[in-house]
Amino acid sequence: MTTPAIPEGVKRCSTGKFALWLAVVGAVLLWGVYAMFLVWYKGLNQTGMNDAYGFALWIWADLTVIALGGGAFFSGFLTYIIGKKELKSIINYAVIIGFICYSSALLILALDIGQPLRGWFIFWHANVHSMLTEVAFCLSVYFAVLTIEFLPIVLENPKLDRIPFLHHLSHNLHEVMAVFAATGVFLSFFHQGSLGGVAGVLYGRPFAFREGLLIWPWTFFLFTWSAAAVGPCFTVLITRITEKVTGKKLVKQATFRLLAKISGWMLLTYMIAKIIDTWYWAAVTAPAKGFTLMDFYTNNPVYGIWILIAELVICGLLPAVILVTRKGRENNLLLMTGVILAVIGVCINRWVMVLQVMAAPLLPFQDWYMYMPTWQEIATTILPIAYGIILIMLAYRYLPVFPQEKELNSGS
Amino acid sequence: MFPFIFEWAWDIPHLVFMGALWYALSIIGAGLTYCILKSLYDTATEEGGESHEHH
Amino acid sequence: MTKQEQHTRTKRYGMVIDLDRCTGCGACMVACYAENNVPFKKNESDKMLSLNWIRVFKVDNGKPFPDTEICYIPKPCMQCDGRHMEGHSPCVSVCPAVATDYDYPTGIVSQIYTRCFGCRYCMAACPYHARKFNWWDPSWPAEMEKYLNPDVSVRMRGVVEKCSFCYHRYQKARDKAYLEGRDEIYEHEYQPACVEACPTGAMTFGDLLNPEHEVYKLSRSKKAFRLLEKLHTNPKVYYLSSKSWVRRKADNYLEGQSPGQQNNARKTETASH
Amino acid sequence: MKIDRRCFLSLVIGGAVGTTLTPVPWKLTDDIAIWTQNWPWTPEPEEGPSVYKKSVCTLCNGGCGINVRTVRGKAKKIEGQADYPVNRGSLCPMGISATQDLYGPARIKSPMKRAGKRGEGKWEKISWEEAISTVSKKLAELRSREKPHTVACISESDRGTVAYLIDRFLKAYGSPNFIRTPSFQDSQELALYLTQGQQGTIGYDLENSDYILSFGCALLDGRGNAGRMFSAYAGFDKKVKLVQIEPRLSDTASRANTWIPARCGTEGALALGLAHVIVREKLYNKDFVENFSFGFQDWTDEAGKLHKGFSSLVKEYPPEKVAEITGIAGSKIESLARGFAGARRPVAVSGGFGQGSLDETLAINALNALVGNINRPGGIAAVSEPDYLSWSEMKIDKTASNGRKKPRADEAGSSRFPNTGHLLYRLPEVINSSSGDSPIQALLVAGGDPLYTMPDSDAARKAFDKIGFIASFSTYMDETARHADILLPNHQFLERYEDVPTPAGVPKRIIGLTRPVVRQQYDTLHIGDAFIRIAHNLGGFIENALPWKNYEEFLKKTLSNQWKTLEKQGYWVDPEFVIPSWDEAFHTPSGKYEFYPTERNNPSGKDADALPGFKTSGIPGDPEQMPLILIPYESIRIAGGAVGNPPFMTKTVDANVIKDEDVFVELNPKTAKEYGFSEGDTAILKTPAGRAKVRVHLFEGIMPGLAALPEGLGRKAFSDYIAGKGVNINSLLPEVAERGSGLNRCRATRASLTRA
Repeated sequence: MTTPAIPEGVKRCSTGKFALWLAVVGAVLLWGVYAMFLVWYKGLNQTGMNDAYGFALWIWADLTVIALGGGAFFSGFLTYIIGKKELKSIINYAVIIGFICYSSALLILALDIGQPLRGWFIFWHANVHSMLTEVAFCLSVYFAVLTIEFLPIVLENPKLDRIPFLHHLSHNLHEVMAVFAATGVFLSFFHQGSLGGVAGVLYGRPFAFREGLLIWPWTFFLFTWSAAAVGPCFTVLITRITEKVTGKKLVKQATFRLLAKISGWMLLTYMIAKIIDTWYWAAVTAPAKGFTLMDFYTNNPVYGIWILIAELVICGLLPAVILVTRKGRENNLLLMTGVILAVIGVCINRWVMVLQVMAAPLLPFQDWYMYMPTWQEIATTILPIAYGIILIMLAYRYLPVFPQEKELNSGS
Repeated sequence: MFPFIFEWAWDIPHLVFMGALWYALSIIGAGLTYCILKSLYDTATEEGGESHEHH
Repeated sequence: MTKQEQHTRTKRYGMVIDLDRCTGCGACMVACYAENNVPFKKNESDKMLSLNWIRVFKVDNGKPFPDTEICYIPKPCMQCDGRHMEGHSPCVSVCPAVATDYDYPTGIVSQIYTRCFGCRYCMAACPYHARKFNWWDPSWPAEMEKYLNPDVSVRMRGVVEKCSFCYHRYQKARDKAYLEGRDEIYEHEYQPACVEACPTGAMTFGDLLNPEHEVYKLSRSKKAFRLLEKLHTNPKVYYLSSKSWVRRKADNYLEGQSPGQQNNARKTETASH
Repeated sequence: MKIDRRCFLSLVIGGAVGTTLTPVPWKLTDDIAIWTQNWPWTPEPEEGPSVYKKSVCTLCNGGCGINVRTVRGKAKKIEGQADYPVNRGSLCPMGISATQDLYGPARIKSPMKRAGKRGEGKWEKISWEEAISTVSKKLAELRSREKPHTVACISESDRGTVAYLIDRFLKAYGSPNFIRTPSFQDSQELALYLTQGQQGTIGYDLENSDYILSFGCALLDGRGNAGRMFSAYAGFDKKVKLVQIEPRLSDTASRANTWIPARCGTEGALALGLAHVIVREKLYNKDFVENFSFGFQDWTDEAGKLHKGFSSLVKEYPPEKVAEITGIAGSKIESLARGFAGARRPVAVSGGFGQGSLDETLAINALNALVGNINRPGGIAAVSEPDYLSWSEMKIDKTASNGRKKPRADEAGSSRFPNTGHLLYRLPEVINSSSGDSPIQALLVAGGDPLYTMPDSDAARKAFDKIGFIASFSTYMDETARHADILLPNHQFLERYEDVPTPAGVPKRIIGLTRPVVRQQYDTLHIGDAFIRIAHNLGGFIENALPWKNYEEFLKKTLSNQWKTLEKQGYWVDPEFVIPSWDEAFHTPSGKYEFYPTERNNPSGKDADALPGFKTSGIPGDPEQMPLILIPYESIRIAGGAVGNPPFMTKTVDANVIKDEDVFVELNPKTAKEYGFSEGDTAILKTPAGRAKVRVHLFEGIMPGLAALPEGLGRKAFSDYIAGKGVNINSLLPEVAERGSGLNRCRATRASLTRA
């Protein structure tokens, strides 16, 4: 008799049901994989990008998943460095979500570059002045850290755990996890920031350009901050979705509320900084280059001032206020509203900092540039979602992800 | 990553960037090496007969 | 140090385009295609998918018939000196792989096609859309490969390319001067294909720092201006126009601002260099 | 050996670590780097020393000197020849792109005969022997039936050795039908003959003029000789004034000092209005008008009949009246007239409204006469043919002489159009209206792409269908070649010898030499050789008329005096060419410049039909049904002639001219609003000659009520890089022949634009 693959003491659905769902999501995954190979084989002409849109949907997806994956580093920071022990019940899942986000980001990057076979030139011929170089280095090293953080969870699978070496390895990794987490926080700070820097340093693009501190534009800090603020929201959101889907309680309410509270304060402070930044940019930076604020929000079919209001108020200040107030956090509906709005807010921010930057005309005789992604781009952007779901399904089924699951569901 | 390319020149930004990079990499490397060695040691010092369990 | 020696050290090659003389014929574009092995497709009507190292824009003054005026603006790579005039051009500073570089001796922004891996960050950075991406594999139907210029390498799919001020011509001129024991190359020895092809003589090219070169005087003329000067990209492509409405098309102005003010600001910047 | 798990793991891990320490992965990554830099399908041009070769471009009749860079026998780049007396280094984008024509997909690679139906595009490769003998047999058969006059030959030029050779061949063969394709040259040559009594072309000394009054001539948009015009424009200093009269802000108009948007087709009236002011205010050159002109004042002929003079004619065109016709304010007309007459070296240039009617050309020419700027620097001069083509008259047989005496199939030189040399546009009507056999049995297309360039394409195609035998000598698979029965492809101009006499409009007498700068690429044959070989096949007098071994021998013998110079510098300037003074210049019946062209074909005998009065703009179509006026416009980036755009040229065309397959019709925003169109809308454009799907582009620079389409699009053949894009404007234009001259008088038509 071999060891069961499913962790002890938890209930999981039948293999048949599991396989069925796996097949459904797998079909979506295959569609994305097909599109991915099309792009690799035929080239980037398969996309809706053009010379005005060097960056488009993929880069947005990249920035967004990394911001949302920020839950991993920030929860790690809170758990291992600040010492918020309550978060131990969710840190495993945060790491898995982060792992999914970052691996997706790397996959999308591999698609997005015109010469994937030369992708390693970014390391080989590194230009240390480029924000993208900073991103590449920190991203890949941090992904290694995430993998290391993910490893002990994988090794806790009952079958693997039976192997003594792996058992010890898992244990020892856990022991020094704080070191890795600290390194991860350090790396995350820089790559989240340099992703913000990617747009902020573009002094030829008045819509994106920001003044800054030393070599880092304000967007550097805003991106790190917003990722730290919204990453945990995304972790909460995904965990709650997982609870809904599995029909089980996985993490204590208190943990959610704690995360939401921290997120809320982060978000509130971020929004204050962001609003000051926007005001300074609209009043000083852009006019110095001959632009008024409304130049960026008129004369085009999409980007009206609504997008700024949506980002700053509806998906910024509003969720921040919900999450910092006790009532907001304790009302389940309000909590989830706040979490979802915050996630949407960061998606809008990343969209604006990528797509609207490309869209806004610079020379007075040019028009707004519009862009429509092709199905190949959309499919390859959905691909990571399908991959993420599959990985979560596998992790949930075979790994002891939620230490409180047994305790919380013992009644049923 | 490596100062192998022909136009490479060491300057302050390079030192800062590469310094931070190698610092992070060495911590990760040291941590991993420690874990692996420790685990090997732990495995070896445990009850001896376990190494051929599945054969 | 004598003036002559100074020029041997550092040049800032630049272009002056007289918009009053440009008829919009497109010879510069075609000469560039031929010189630089720029590929083509069956449908080139989407200009954002069309490889053009220099593109001529048709701009009008917006006035109704019969007060309408049009002006053509040829736009190659601006070969920006960047903020602070030290080669920190928008694109060079962002390239993660040093695939585009600012050549200090000439001020020309290069592109190393074999090193570019196609991240397109430089395209996002360039406010002039001077950078073009090879979305497709280049192909030359029938026997058109025969006309390809051996001095310029053919680009592959997935890399960025752009105007190089025909740098290969500079190299040739430099080699020739070296063989003849000269330190200096003559003004006429190094001229980009577009300038050479301009049938109305609207384009002038040379060293902006050399008082003997025509561009030196022209770039300092009252009629001279550059595109989007307020971004402080410091382009080395200057334009001349006697029409104020054309000047207004070259940069963004807030209400009440006029092109004149800007020009003075730029002059001091140039002078301080 | 037993491999347990630990051993296996150690092996794998050890192996992996070991491999990273070897050079293998580094070598592999390096290989990948190199590999991605050298895809096998990314071409690597062969290096070698550059050799520059001088030649002359013949893609259009402009005749610009070129300098071709070749490397290892391959043409790489075409530049203007700096010292060439026509274009002086300037070259249009079409000329620069000619390497694409040379190596491009439009080339016909060998002689072929039709394998399917006409125009189906199915061909069978044949040998040159078969091709030559097929044509010879057809021609011999027509001659044996005493029908040599049913053979016609279409050519783009009637000058130089190739045209001479073909004409000589036709003479010996017995056909009067050497037909030159129409151009603005026709009316200018006719006007020159009628006013100055000289055969030749009008040379405009634009380089030395200080006031150029262009009646819609698309000087900077590619008309006539783009390279030369660009170089002239480059030389203009601030004192030179360029005035452009046309209803659309063309590139020429945009570069002009003054743009006069006169109504479409009223250029002649404006010229008369200007003349009115000049005469009224006595601003004309009295010496010239009084001593060297005829018909300025009213005059009495030998029979004692009183005729109206030019000064009486222009009395009928006071500024107020002309203002009403043209839409240009009277005061503006007056100031324009004063400016023109007051300039030191003014010149009025015709050639705007299509090929130009004779009336219009005469009226414009009269302005040059009024200011006395004829045969003066900065003015106009008659340029007669150089005399190097003076081979002895040949003997011809009876069949040939009978055939020669037959009237031309295009009715040029007939009693209807006695002074006109060529009237290709008459051909469709003549053929389509003939009962029984077509008056043309065999057509040799030696140049041009008539099926593309002729107005009313449907009628032209119908006529061509009636012609039993069509041979095309075209280098490229153009529309006419597609409809031919047999193809005898000529060398591309970069592969062949040819002399290029002074291009029309240039006031000099020169010969340029087109010569092979690369070896011939395909199984083609010089058109001159093809005719010589056909002549030799036909034998007898025809063979004797073309006694040369090949074209090259004929060319060298013809130009034996100039050959050395031509070889060396690529061109030869006639040192003996002097522009005669006024007392020697005019060979009209009166011996003077004739304001009243007495030789003009004038069946009615009325003064009003002899003098160039303004009748009507004559735009065909019913204004009720078709409220708009459609005009073609020339674009320097779209070749409108026989040779279609190479890919480079099309690549330069803006997205509001061609988008995907659609062409944009330019409309004034006011007009667009009136008819409910906005930018980019799809619409159906209807004219009396045809209909087409177009898209709408709003342009402030076009007169309200007009619609404009570019020339050179809508090709059905050539290459995939131009065929199928847009609409052939010629197919929308009805043919409107001028009474008396037969010339196409109007390249505009009424049109309607409706939603698609």
